[in-house]
Order: sequence, then structure tokens, then C-alpha cells
Amino acid sequence: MIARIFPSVPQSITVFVFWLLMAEDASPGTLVLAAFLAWLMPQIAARLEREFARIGEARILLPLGAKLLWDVVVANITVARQVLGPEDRLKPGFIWIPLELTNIHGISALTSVITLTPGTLTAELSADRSHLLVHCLHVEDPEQMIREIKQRYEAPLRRVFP
Amino acid sequence: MQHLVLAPIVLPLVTGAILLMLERRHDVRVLRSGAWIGLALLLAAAVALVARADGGGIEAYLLGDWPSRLGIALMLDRLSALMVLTTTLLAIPALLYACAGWDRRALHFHALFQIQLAGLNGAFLTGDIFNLFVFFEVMLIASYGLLLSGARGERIAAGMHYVVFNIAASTLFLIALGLLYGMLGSLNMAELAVRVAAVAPEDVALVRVTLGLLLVVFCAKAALLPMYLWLPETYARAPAAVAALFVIMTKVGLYALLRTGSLWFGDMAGPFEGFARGPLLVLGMATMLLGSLGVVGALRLRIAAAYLVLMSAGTLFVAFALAQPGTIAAGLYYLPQSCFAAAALFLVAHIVQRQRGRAGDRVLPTGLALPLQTGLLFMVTALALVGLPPLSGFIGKFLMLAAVPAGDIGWVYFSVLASSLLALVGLSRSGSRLFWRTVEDQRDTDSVDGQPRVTRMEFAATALLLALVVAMSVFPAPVLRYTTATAEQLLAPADYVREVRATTPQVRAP
Amino acid sequence: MRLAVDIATLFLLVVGCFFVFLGSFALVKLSSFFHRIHGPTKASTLGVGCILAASVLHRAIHGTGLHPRELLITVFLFLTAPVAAHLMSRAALSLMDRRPEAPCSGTEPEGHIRDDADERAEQQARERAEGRDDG
Amino acid sequence: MLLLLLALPFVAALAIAMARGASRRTVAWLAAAAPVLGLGMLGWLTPAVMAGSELREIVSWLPQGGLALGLHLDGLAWMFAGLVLGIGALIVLYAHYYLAEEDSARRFFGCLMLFMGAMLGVVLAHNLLVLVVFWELTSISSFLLIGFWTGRQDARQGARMALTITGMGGLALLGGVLLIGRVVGSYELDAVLAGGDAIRASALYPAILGLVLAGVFTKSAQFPLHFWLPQAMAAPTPVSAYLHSATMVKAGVFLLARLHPALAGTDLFFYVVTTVGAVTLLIGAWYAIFQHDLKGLLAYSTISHLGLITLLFGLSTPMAVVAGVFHILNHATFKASLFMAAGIIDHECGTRDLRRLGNLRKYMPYTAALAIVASLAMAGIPLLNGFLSKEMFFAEALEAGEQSAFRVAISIAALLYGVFGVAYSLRFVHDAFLGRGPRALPVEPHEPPVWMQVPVAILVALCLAVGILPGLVIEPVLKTAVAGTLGEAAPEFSLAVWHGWNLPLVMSIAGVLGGLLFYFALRRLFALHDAMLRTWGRHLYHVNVEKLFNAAWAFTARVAAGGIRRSLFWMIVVVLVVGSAPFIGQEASLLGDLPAPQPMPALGWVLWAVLVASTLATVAWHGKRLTALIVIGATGLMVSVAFAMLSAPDLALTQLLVEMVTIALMMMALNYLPKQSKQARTPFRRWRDALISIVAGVGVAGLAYAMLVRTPDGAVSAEMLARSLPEAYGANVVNVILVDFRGFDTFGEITVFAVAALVVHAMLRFARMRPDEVMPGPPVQLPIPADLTQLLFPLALTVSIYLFLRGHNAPGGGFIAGLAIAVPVLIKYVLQGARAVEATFGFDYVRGISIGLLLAAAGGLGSLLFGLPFLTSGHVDLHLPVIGSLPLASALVFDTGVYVVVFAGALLILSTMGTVRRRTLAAEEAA
Amino acid sequence: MIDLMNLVISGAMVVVGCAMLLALWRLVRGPTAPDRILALDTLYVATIAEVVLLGMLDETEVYFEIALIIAMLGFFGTVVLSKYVIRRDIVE
Amino acid sequence: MEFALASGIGVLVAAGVYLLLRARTFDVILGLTLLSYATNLLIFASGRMVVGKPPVLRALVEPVRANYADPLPQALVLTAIVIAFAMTAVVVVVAMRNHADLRSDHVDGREPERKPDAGPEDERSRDA
Ligand code: NA
Ligand code: NA
Repeated sequence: MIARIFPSVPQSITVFVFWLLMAEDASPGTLVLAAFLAWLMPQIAARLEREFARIGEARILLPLGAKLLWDVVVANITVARQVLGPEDRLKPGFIWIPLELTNIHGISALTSVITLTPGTLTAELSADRSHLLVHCLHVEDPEQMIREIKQRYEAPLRRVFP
Repeated sequence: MQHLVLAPIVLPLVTGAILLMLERRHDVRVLRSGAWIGLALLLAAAVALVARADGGGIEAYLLGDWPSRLGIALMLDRLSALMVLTTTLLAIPALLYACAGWDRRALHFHALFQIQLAGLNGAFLTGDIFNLFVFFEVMLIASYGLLLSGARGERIAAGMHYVVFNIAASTLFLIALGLLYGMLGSLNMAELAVRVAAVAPEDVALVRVTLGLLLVVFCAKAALLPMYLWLPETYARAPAAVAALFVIMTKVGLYALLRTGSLWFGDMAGPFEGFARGPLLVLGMATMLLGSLGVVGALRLRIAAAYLVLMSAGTLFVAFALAQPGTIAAGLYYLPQSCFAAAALFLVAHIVQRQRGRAGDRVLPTGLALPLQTGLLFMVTALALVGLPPLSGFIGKFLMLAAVPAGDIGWVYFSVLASSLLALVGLSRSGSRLFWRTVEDQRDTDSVDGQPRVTRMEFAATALLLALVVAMSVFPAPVLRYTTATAEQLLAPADYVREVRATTPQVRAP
Repeated sequence: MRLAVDIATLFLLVVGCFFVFLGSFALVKLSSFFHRIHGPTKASTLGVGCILAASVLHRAIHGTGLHPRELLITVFLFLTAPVAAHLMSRAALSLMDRRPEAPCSGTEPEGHIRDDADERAEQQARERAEGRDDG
Repeated sequence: MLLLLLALPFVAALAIAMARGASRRTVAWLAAAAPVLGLGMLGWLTPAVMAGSELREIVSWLPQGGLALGLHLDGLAWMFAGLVLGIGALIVLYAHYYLAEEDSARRFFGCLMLFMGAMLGVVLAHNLLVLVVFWELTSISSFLLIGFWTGRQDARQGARMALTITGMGGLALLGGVLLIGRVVGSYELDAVLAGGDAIRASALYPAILGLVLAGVFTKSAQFPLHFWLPQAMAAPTPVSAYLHSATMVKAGVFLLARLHPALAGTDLFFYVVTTVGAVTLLIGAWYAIFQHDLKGLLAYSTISHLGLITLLFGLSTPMAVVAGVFHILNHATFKASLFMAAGIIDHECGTRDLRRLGNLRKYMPYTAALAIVASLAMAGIPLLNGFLSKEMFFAEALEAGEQSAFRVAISIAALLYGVFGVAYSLRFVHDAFLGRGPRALPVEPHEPPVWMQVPVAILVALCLAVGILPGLVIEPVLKTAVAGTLGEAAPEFSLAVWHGWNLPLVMSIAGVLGGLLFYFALRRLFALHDAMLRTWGRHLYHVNVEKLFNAAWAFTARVAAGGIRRSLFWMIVVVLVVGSAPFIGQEASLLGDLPAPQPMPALGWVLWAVLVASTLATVAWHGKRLTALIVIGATGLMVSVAFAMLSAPDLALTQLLVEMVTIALMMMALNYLPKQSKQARTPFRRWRDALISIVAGVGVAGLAYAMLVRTPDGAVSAEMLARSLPEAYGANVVNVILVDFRGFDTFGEITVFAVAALVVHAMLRFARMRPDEVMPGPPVQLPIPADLTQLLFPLALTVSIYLFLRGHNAPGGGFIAGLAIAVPVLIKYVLQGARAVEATFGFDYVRGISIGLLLAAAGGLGSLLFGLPFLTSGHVDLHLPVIGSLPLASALVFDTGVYVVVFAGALLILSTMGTVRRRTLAAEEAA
Repeated sequence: MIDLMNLVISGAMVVVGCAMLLALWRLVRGPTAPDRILALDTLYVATIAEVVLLGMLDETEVYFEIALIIAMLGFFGTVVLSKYVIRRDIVE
Repeated sequence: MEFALASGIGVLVAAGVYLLLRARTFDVILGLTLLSYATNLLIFASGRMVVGKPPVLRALVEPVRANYADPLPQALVLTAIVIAFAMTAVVVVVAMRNHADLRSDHVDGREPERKPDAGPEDERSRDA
């Protein structure tokens, strides 16, 4: 029953918050409208999506986000050095990362994370969704790289997207 | 009934939208009934508008209840009513012809047809220059649809030419409009008339360019030399019923020319009085002659018909550029009848095309003799188009010639008479070849198998057009009375401006 | 307080500008596509994020109040940038002569992406084949 | 009465046309009824006409234009009407027997009646415009009659030639008549005739005379436009007898007679008309002698006689006019009978070639007798009617004009005419009926049915009666006709066979003797049968008409061959001319006094640089289409940022969104187009185009700059700003303009958008499209991006609703919102594939467009319920319990329509384009 | 402080403008199609920065929607163009 | 600033016209797009150049022209943009069909070197 009214609770919440943020207002009217949209949007989206993402442990999202933000800032500085320095010192290369994540939403999230972290970039998902092709701007040790990614990002994401 | 002036625009638009809604689920018969109901209502509205305009008043309908300078005003005067009625009368046989089968083969035909009418009527009724542009575009895009829906092969190429040329012209229109607003600060045509007359001397040259560009656009749409090259192939390739309706399209350019000319270049226009009349006159005459030359050289009947459209456009250019009450009245008499006759020729050409099998409408001998009715239809049409008596084409031309100012007699007489002669030569040749000549040894090999049969409805549509021509020939007096009054109205732009300014909103502040 | 916020704003602005510029600079400076793409897709995104944050702060102090909705822009940006980067890399991969073959094969040297020079050469070859060009 | 008279033939024509399936006899009776009844009516009116009273009837047609169906019956009209009807009746009788089984009697008699009516109209017309109307009708109906045997090439050609030449004359006549109307102020005949002095004094007189005479000369086959008449002999003989001897060709000289009081009396008239008449007279007669075709001989002799009549009217003395009118009558009688006789010969012998005929008096004595008498009348032998008018002509020729040299010349021409006339009459008689022969005829000749001879006999009897008893038979008729022609100026005269020995008589005798001598001498000397003279007029006509057709074809084909490029080229040239013309030769400078320009912000320069560079790069890379598309994307982006910088956020948004959709559109198209443009290898054209483009660019830039540096004053928008919030309840003035002030523009604009979608749909729905290059392998999967955009969609939809609701007060509105949701859906199409999207997202876009349009219309029409004009916005503040105050503007309904149309339209376009290949493949699999 | 702030904002606009010019260079130079797509994408991102800075400078919020739309949908061009490069048929 | 806008418009027009005259379908489409940018900017320019004063009314700022940019040209440009898009869609589809039906990328549906039919003789057997 609930599932029919709110086919995706995460999405409903997102929309609700999103609307309030956009409207910058918390008057009763806005709240009613936000609630209405929170109900409506997933209904419409349901006609387009194959499946909604199921969220496992949502509470680790926040620390993950913070960690990510930090990584982004730090890595950006690294990349700034790399970019500004001489290019021939770089050791770029492609790496296939084996995946343990099977949930496509999880894979997507991992891809985003890898891409957003400077120095790495996902270029392709293998057809069987078991490997991710990552391009690294500077890679000394591929194995180390793979380990780091799996441990730092894939593991928590597996908990979020079981 | 104050809203009547809205009807010719909104009625077909709503009809079109409803037909669009119906088309997926319903039979073509339902669509046809809907289209005919819409058209019947439109006809009633058009007739009522003419009757109302004939009262002599000029009415401004303030859309959104804003004063005309702020909002958009629809204007009803004799000229716009006449154009709306002409369009509607032309639409009836065109739709009749299309209902013989083309409407099944062209997706969205009925909706596009109605929207085309809405666009045409909007262009005739609006009193705002930018809104005129918008309705030009409505009309054009619907015409692209009518031309291209169900089209294949060469017709697509012709459509390409038409579309690209018109887009280029529309771009120019926009440039001119931008400059116009930038220089004069208004878009209402009546308001602009006042501002044009009051242009500061140092701005005159710039405004001249602006208005000149605007005229170029109108001339391009009306197919004035040297911007007529898009017309022959397009019209000749269009589906017959569509070509018949297209005949009015060049007249929209002419209408705009006449309207803006009367308002902006009339006797109250100060430095712009008589602007561009000389070049228009010369080019009009040249268009007429080249059009008739095209008739002579045409290898296909439909090409000849297209050139005849060109010729009549040239004639109208001359009539309007002369800017005499008599010539304008004559031109306005000539305009509807030339539309009807040219439309009829397109239909006849299509009938001929199917009755002649392989040869189509090419001016070539075949073994197939054509029925007498087709020949008769062709003859009456040709007479009206060439301007031979006793049909209305003759009446229009003679009225115009009779009113030519003394100084212009030589060239105008020469060009009108010479083009008529050339057209006569051309049409008598194609007529005698198409209808008289049969090749004995092809008698058995030629057949009309595979050609859709010519139905009674198609004959009726053609006959209806000719009936309109004949009616205008037998009873020219009331029409001329109306067009004379129209010309007088056009030559008194001050009244128009006063009327527009005097119309105040119903509830808003003026 | 105002001063602190202003200083934070200025800092964010400077950092943001730096990263935006850095992204574009990488685009120009680096020698191949897979090098270049690292710059704009990340540095620029971060830079814009900083500028947006600066804007929020600035507005809260000097403008009409706190408008956190500007952060939504960052959210969208962070949502869409990876998609864009991923697709561009896919595009570049699809034009590569030697693509990283099967999974698990470790690193691969970078291949050559079909560029303008290749296309010119192709066109010349085609023209030679046709014998003449007409247009 | 006159109307009835005029209507008779037309009614008959109509009756014949309607009488489908009627027997030939019935048709003939119908056709005969018209002239017979007409003659009866005319007879009934005769006493009044003879008494000098003029009947007049006017039916209003176009009073404002001076065109009225004015008819009158004076002496001249009466005479001609009698001629038309009388000979017409005989022709019907003759034709009934003449026509073959396979000829369509209905068509023939129908056209004949049409012609008869037209001719009656010409002679009865009181209004010159009406005369022109019927004049052209005679041309048209004669076209149909000449071309009656449609299978014959000479018939078709003859018909066309006749129509061309006489049509040309008719148009010239129209011009002349219009000029007369200008001078006189009326087209009514009595006003025109009374205004003769004014016409002759007018500066337009030469033009009037030239144009009217062009009409006269073409219709009456005067040199040098005579050649159509022999060509018209391809017509059935009754037609030749009727049109080409008795009536139509007489219309020209009739008009000369008609307008004589108005036009004649000047030296110009005198010399032109007499000279043309004289030359025609001689040339016609000379050529007649050498014709082998019986009808050709008669045709040329007709030309000659028409020349004679013209000459007589040119001489302009009252007696010359009398002679002219008299000769019209005489010629009609003997020539019609001769044509009918020729027809009988043709009919019975199967040939009209004089070289194969001869000695026919043995086979058809009655016919021979009749024809010989008629020929003698033609030769002007005493006791026959031809003699009388010829004598009058000689008498007038001897006194022609004021210059003796001219008089001598005319007299010699008259004498030569006598000689030639006898010669060709003799040739007709001798080569057909006397001498040896006939040779190699397909059939044995014999007398025709007696009813075919009766008309000939009647006409010959008339010739004799007039010739012997002129005073009794013809004098009253002639007097009546002349009185109608000349009015007050009509002379007193009496006709008699014997005038005593005088110079004209001597000339007659000399002519007869000379003719005899000439014929027999010539026969010996030149072997007449071998001589065949080329008629240069006809030859020139053919050459020139062919040239005209070819030239017209070549010209139009060549002009039209340039395609779009030429179309656009000319438009640009015109624009350049129009744009530069106001500055040429004028002091006015484009720029005026330059005020200080505004300072440019740094961002401006960046935008400018990127815009210009990407535009130029687009041009540079235009051959590589993908590259050009990417580069042009930057141009679009810069335009939209420029809008943002220059205080137009709505524009920036719209431009951005439209840009995205446009890119998608073009990429989809590029799949079906070549990846590269072929480059023109002609540097000339490239440089020319570049030059034109630069000129155009500089021109527009100059105009824009000139406009920008002028300070605007009095723009209406100031008032819009002031009234936007209080009266339209919107703070975003641009949006208020779009949905309120100028909502009608938006209404049109969404219609354009909707129709564009329909056009795309209509063009691709059933099209068979094949990508230019088919990519191998299965469709690519892009699971990661697809997955990421799932999150985007609900948020984008929320943003879209936000933009829509806020539009009236902040940037946004229906259009922007519509695109803001169309684009994410489109992303889904791209990343997930059309199949996946459409399988779940069941939205009928066409219907959506329809609903959107109807919503917009409803939003506009709502105000009509309150008696207010279309699109008048209303505004309510709803006070709801929990929610509080909710301001609602009725423009929202209209804007919803916009929203729906834009969404549905954009997706109809893109989904149709995106899925066209899938449909094609499906269709191919099905086939 | 306001003056300094405005100065810095203007300076930031210049720097971002320079970034746009650098992207332009790559856009025109290429040499590969993905390079150009990347350059266009970078232009879009830089545009967001410019628009936001403009809003800061003018102290207005009307540019919010523009920045939002570019951030939300600006990558659409990249998506379509890349899809075309990957596979000419952009909607399969 | 005026000069920059005017010259930008000029460059767009020149480039647009040049591409329009190339007569290849896609070039023509590009040309029309550039021209439409130019016209939009030109119409926009008719309201003159104003930085930082969008016509969105703000409280306490008097609604007069001195405080806001001219909104009318902006509304006109919006209409023009939409119409230009609609037209572009149609041209694009016509170009596609042109290429599909006639196998030609030329705007005239055939390559220009092909002369029009050899002459009237082939179509008209002579009457003379
Ligand atoms: Na596709
Ligand atoms: Na555009």
C-alpha cells in the first residue's frame, strides 16, 4: 500500500527537500505543495524507471560524503601540481578494476566517485559489469590503486547499495 | 458580436486542434465532417465580417483589453474583410478537392489545412507588425506541412527550396522589425504611421533602409522579380488541392505591401510619401512580362499555372504601386478572381495529368483524348487568367488600365497587354496540344491505368472555382463598389490611425 | 563575523577561480585527450563549487539573506559531471586504434585517438579515389 | 428586343450543348432556329430602322467602370446583323450536309452559334468595351472552329495563328478603346462619335489610332498581318465561308466604318489606312493568282477585297465610305457562295488542288454555273454586284487625296487590282470548271445533295439581283447603312448600272481585258502550276513563334536552374541595393554624431572573442559537420550568456534550452546525412560569396551600430513596465508581455511550434530512412550514465514545475518549463534507447499538442464569458484554509497550454527523428 | 570591503574569462572530436561560474535559474555529441 | 560595448550568409542557425544595451525605463527564438528526406553540374 503511494521513499524525500530548498520557504502552502510533489514525482518517474534504487545503510552516506569531499580537495591540489609541472613526469595508464559491487546503482555511484576524484576517471564498464576501466593520470602502482579504490569507496558503497 | 473579428483566426485554429485530437482514433469521415463544420462556420464569419466592414467603419479589437499601443489589436476594415472572405472562398473548393482522397494520403492534412487558414486570416486581420510576422510564420509552417506531408522525391527538393528561401526571408523580416522597433519604438502599424511621419531628418536614411528591408520581405513573399525563383517549382510540385490554396499565399505579401504602403507611405507620411513606388512599378511590370514568358516556355501545365500566378502577382504590384484609387480598386477586384482562376488551373492540371496517363500534364501529345468537360474547364480558366473577355480577368485588367495615371500609360499598357498576349499564346498552345492533339500510334499503348480516377467531387471543386469567377464576371458591380470603397479607405490612412487611437479598452485605463 | 565571512568569501572566490582556471589550463597544456580530461571535469567542477559557496556566503551578508538553493546548482553539477566525463571517455575510447582490450590485462599504453589529421588524410584518399571533386 | 436577338445564338449554343444524345438533324434545327428567328425579328424591326430611328437597349453591367451591355440597332448594325444572320442561316443549312458522319455536329454547331452570337454582339454593341468583349469572343470562337478537326496539325496551327494574331489585335483594340474612353470620358458610341474632334486633337490620337488600327488590320487580315487568313483555311469550309469571307474578317472594316466619324479626317489616318489598304489589295490579289489550293485562292482574294474596303474607308470621302459599305455587302454574297462552291468541289472530288481539277462543268453543271456567276461577280463584270462597287472605287481612286502623285499611285493600284481580280477569277473558273481534267481524283465527282446547292443559289441570285436592279434591291439598304455610319454627313446618291461612258468604265474595261491577257499570257510564260510563292509573313510568324517558344523555354529554364543558391543570391543582392540606396548621393551619414559608447565589462570582451572565434571556426570547419556542430554550440552558448549579461535572463534560459534541443535535432539528422560537405572547387564562387557575405555583415553591423548609438525615445515599453504589476500581476515583465500584453504572439508562436512538430512527424512517419553509415554490432549499452540520470529526472521535473509556477514573477514560464522537462526525457531517449522509454512512458505526443493548443485557446477564450476580449487576464486571490493566500492569474491557463504544447511538440519532433530508423527496419522486416 | 569584494569578483570574472578563452583554444584546435566536446563542456561549466559571479556583482538572484539549468542540463550537449561519436545513431 | 555587439552581429551575419550560399543542406542549416543568432541579437539590440537591470520588477525600485532594460524586445526575441527553432526542425527534416529520397546532399536535390534537360526538342516534337 505504502509502496503504491510512495514507490520510492528516498526519492520522495529528495523531492520534498529539494522543493523546500528551491522555494526557500516553509509556509503551509509550500509544504502542501512540496508534499504533493513528493507524492507525484515518483509516480511519474515510475513510468520511466525500470527500478528504484534500494538504499541499504543510508547513515554511512554522510561520512562517505565528507570523506569524498576531503579527497576531492586534496586530490585536486595533487592534480594541480601534476598539471602545472612538466607533463613527461606523469605515468598515465588504463586499469581494469574488478568489481564486487553488483548493484548497478552502486556501480554508478562508484563510477561517479572515481571520476570526481582527480587523477582517476572511469571510461568503460565491461559488458558483464564485472570490471571497470579506469584511466589514471599518474599511477605508480596499479595494484595499490585498485586496492585503495576498493577499500576506500567500493566497500562502503556495497553497504549502501546491497 | 464584438468578438466576431476573432473568429477567422481562432475558429480554424481550434478546429485544427480538435481534428488533431480526433485523427488517431477516428475514421477520415469524422475528420472531414469536422473540417467542413469548421469551414462552414468560418464562411459565415467571413461573410458577416464583410457585411460589417462594408458599413464603412474601421474596428479595432483590443486583445487582452490593452490599448492598441501596448497590446495587439486586430483590425477590421474593408480590405482585411475582403481578404478573409477570399481566403475562405478559396479554401472551400481546395478542401473539396482534397477530400476526394489526398487527405487520406497526407498525415495531419486536415489540421494543417485549418491552421493554414488561421495563419492567413491572422495575417490579414492583425494590426501589429510583429504579430503580422508571427502569422506569416504560422501560415508558412502550415504550408510547409501541406506541401511536404505525403511528399516524395522531387517534391521534397522543391519543398527544400521553398522552405529555405522563406526562412531566409523571415530572417530578413526580423532584422527589419528589430531596426523598426529600435528606431521608432512601436509595433502597432497605426502608431508607426504617426511615428514614420515624424522621423527626425537625421534618422530618415536609416528608417528608409528599415522600411525598405521590410518591403523586400513582402516582395519576396509575393514573388516580385528577381525574387520569384522559388515559386514555379514549388507551386508546380505541390499537391493540387494545396497548390490551389497556395495561390493566396503570394497575395499575403501583396496585402502587406498594400497595407503598410497605405499607412506609412500615404499622404500623411511626410518624407516617406510614395516611398519605393517607382521601383515597385517597374519591377511589377517586369514580373508580369517574365511571368507570361514563363507561361509560353512552360513544358508542363502546372508550371504554366505557376507562372500565371506570378503574372497576376506582377499585375497586382503594378496596380498597387500606381496607388490611384482606381488602380487599387481594380487590383482588389482582380485579386480574388485571379486566385480563383489560378487555383482552378492547378486543379484542372491535376485532372489532366491523371486523364493523360504517362504523359501527365506535360505538353506532349499522347494517344488519349480528353473528355470535353476537362477541355471546357480548361478553356474557361485560361480565358479568365489571360484576361480575355468576358470574364473577370478582363474586367480587372481593363479597370486597372482605365485608371492608370496619364504619365504611366505607355509602359503599363504595353506590359499588361503584351503579357496578356504572351499568356494567350502560351496557353492556346498548351491547350491545343493537350486537348486537341492525339497521336494515332500511341492510342493503344497509352492508358490511365494506375492513375487514381478523377472523381465527380474533383470536377465539382474545379467547377465551383469557375463559378466564382463567372459570378464575379456577371456581377462585377457590387464587387467593384466594395473594392472602390476599400481603395478610398486605404487612401485615407488618417482615419485608420484615428480609429485605432480612439478605441479604448473596456475596463482598463486607456 | 561579517569580516570573517567576507574573508571566507574572498578565499573561496580565489580558490574557485584558481581551479576553474586550472581546469582550462590543463585542457590547453596537456598533450593527449585522456590527460586533458582530468582537468576540466574535476578541477573546474570543484572551482565552480567554491564560487557557488562564495556566492551563498556573500549573499547572506550583503544581499537578501541566506539562499542555500544555490548549492543545488553544485548538487546538479556533481551529479552530471561524471556522466559527461564518462561519456566523453567512452567516445574517445571508441575512436582509439588500440583500445584497452579485455578486462584483467592490467595497464595498457595509451593509443591514438582519431583526429583531424586522420580525417584529412582519409578525405584526401577518398578524393583521390573519386578522381575529382564536385560541389 | 435587341437583347433577345443577341441572346438567340447563345441560347441555341447552350441548347445544343445540353442536348446530349440528340440526333444530328435536331442539332441542325436548333442551330438554324437562331438565325431564322433572328432574321424574323430583324425584319420586324426594319421599318423603324429604315425610318431612321435608332433602337437602343442598355443593361447595366459595371456602371462604375463605364461598362454596360449597351446595344443599339442603327443602319450599319442593321445591315451587318442581317448579313450575319442571313448568311448564318444559309451556312447552317449547308453545313448540315457538309459535315461528315464522324464529325461532332454538336460541337460544330455549338461553336458556330457561339461565334454568331459574338459577331452579333460586335455589330450591335453601343458600348465600345462591349464591342471589345464580343470582338475577343469572335477570336476565341473562331479558334475553336478553325481547329475543329483537332487531329489535323494544320488545323491546330491555323487556329493558333489566327487566335494569336487576332487576339493581339483585340488587346491592342482594348488599349485604343481605353484611351478613347480617357479622352472622351465615356465608352458609349454616340459620345465617342460626337467627340471626334476631341480625339483628333488629343495628344493620344496617334496612339489611339495605332492601337485601333492594329485591331482592325489584324482582324481584317491587312498586310503585313494578313497571313493568318490563308492558314485558317484549314477550317471546315462552312467556317471559311462564314467567318473568313462574310463576317468575322469584316469585323475589322466594320469597326473602321463604325469609328470613321471619330477617327478619320486627319492626314495620318488618310495615309496610313489608304496605304495599308492599297498594299493589301495588291498583294492579296497577286498571291491569289498563284494559289493552287482553291480555298487559298479565295482566301487571298478575300485579303485583297478587304484591302479594297480598307482603302475606301481610308479615302474617307462620303462616297468612298458608301462604296466601302457597299463592297462589304457585295463581297460577302459572292465570296460566301464561292467558298461554299469550293466546299462542294472539295466534298465531291476529295481535293481542292487546282492542278488536279478541271472540266468539272461536265460532272456538276449546276454547281459550275453558280460558281462561274459568282466568280464573275468577284471579277467585277457588269450586271453583277461586284461591278457596281468596283466602279465606285475607281471613281473615288481617281479623286483620291490632295497630292497628285498619291492620286496617280492609288489609281494605278486600282487598275492593277482590276487586272489581278479578273486574272484570279479566271484562274478559278478556268482551272476548276473549264479546261482539261480532272486528274487522279479519289472519287468520281458528281452533283452534291441539292440542299447544299440551295444556299449557293440564293447568294448568286442576290448577286444578280443587286447587279441588275441596284436601285431597287440594294439602294434602300445601303442608304440605311450609310446613314448609320456617317450620320449627318451621309451623302445623297443613287445606284444605277449605267453611268454613261466615263473614266471608271474605261478602267473597268481595261481591267477586264488586261486580266484576260494577263492570265493567259502568264500561264504561257510562267507555267502557273509550278509557281509557288512563299508567303513571308507566315514563314516569319512560324520562325518567330518557334523562336519565342524556345527562347522562353530556354530563358525560364536557365533562370530557374540556379536553384536555391540563385534565389538567395538575388535576395541578398536586392537587400544590399535597398540597404545602400538611401545613402547614395545623400548627405545623411549612417552614424550621425557619435555619443560616447558605454564601457565594456571584461566579460563582454570574452564573450565577444569566443563568439567571433567560434563563428569563424564554424565557417572554417563547415565541411566537417560534427566539428562544425560542436563549435557552433559555443556560439550559441555565448549568445545566451550575452543575453544574461545584458539583463535578459529569460532569453538566456530560452536560448540555452533551445540550443540543446537543436543540437540533438542536428545530431539525429547527421546520422542520415553525409558526415562531410562537398567543397565547391571553384574559388571564384567562393570569393564572390565571401565578398557578398562580408558586405552583408558589414552592412547589418553598421545598421545595428547606428541604431544602438541613437537614444531611444517614446518606446511603448515604458508603459508596460509601469502597468505590468498593477494590472497584470506579474513582476517578470517579459513573461507578462508573453502571456498578457502580447499573448497573441505567443499563441501564434506555439502554433508554429506545434505545426513544426506535426510537419516533422508527417514527413518521417512513413518515410524510409537509411542512415548514411550503418554502425556494426548491437546497440551500445550505457548503463552507468543511464542509471545516473534516473536520479536527475524527478529533480528536473520538479525544477520544471518550479520554473513554470514562478514564471510570472521570475525568469521562467511555460515555454522554458516545457523545454526544461523535455530535455531530461530526451536524455533518457539517448541513454536508454527509444524502445525502453516509449514502452513505459505511454504519452501520445500528437494528442498532447492538441490538448495544449486547446488549453491555450481556452485560456484566451475564458474572458469572452465576461464580455471581455480574447486573452484578457483575470486575477483572483484564493484564501484557502491551510495553504493560505494563493494568487491565481488566469494567464496561468494559457501558460499551461504553452507548457504542454512545448513539451509534447519537442518530444514529438525528437522521438520521431530518433525512432525513424527503427520503424524503417520494422517495415523492411514486415515486407 | 564592498569595493574590494567587487574588485575581487570582477577579477574572478576575468580569470574565469581567461579559462573560457583557453577552452575556446582547445575547441578550435581539436584535434580530436572528444577534445572539442570536452572544450565545449568546459565552456559550459565556466559559464556557470561567470553567471554566478555576475549575480554576485549585480546583487540579484535572477541569474539563479540560468545557472541551475546549465548545471542540470548543460551536459546534455556532451551526452548527445559523445553518443554520436560512440555510435552515430544517438537514439537507438 | 555597442561596437562589440554590432560587430558580433556583423560577423554572425557574414558567416551565416556565406554558409547559406554553400548550398549543402547541412551548411545551409548551420548558416540559418547563425543568422538566427544574429537576428535575435539585433532585435535584442533594439532595446539598447543595459547591463545588470533585468526587467524583473523589484520592490522599492520604481518601474521606469531608467531602472530596467526594455522588456519588449526580449519578448520579441523569445518568440523569434522559438519560431527559428521550429523552422530549423523543418529544414533539418526536409534535408534528411532530401538525402533519403534523392540521394543528394545538395539543397536543390541534385548535383549542380547536371544541366537542365537537354533542350525543348526532347519534350516537344515540333508542330512546325
Ligand atoms: Na535513431
Ligand atoms: Na537557434
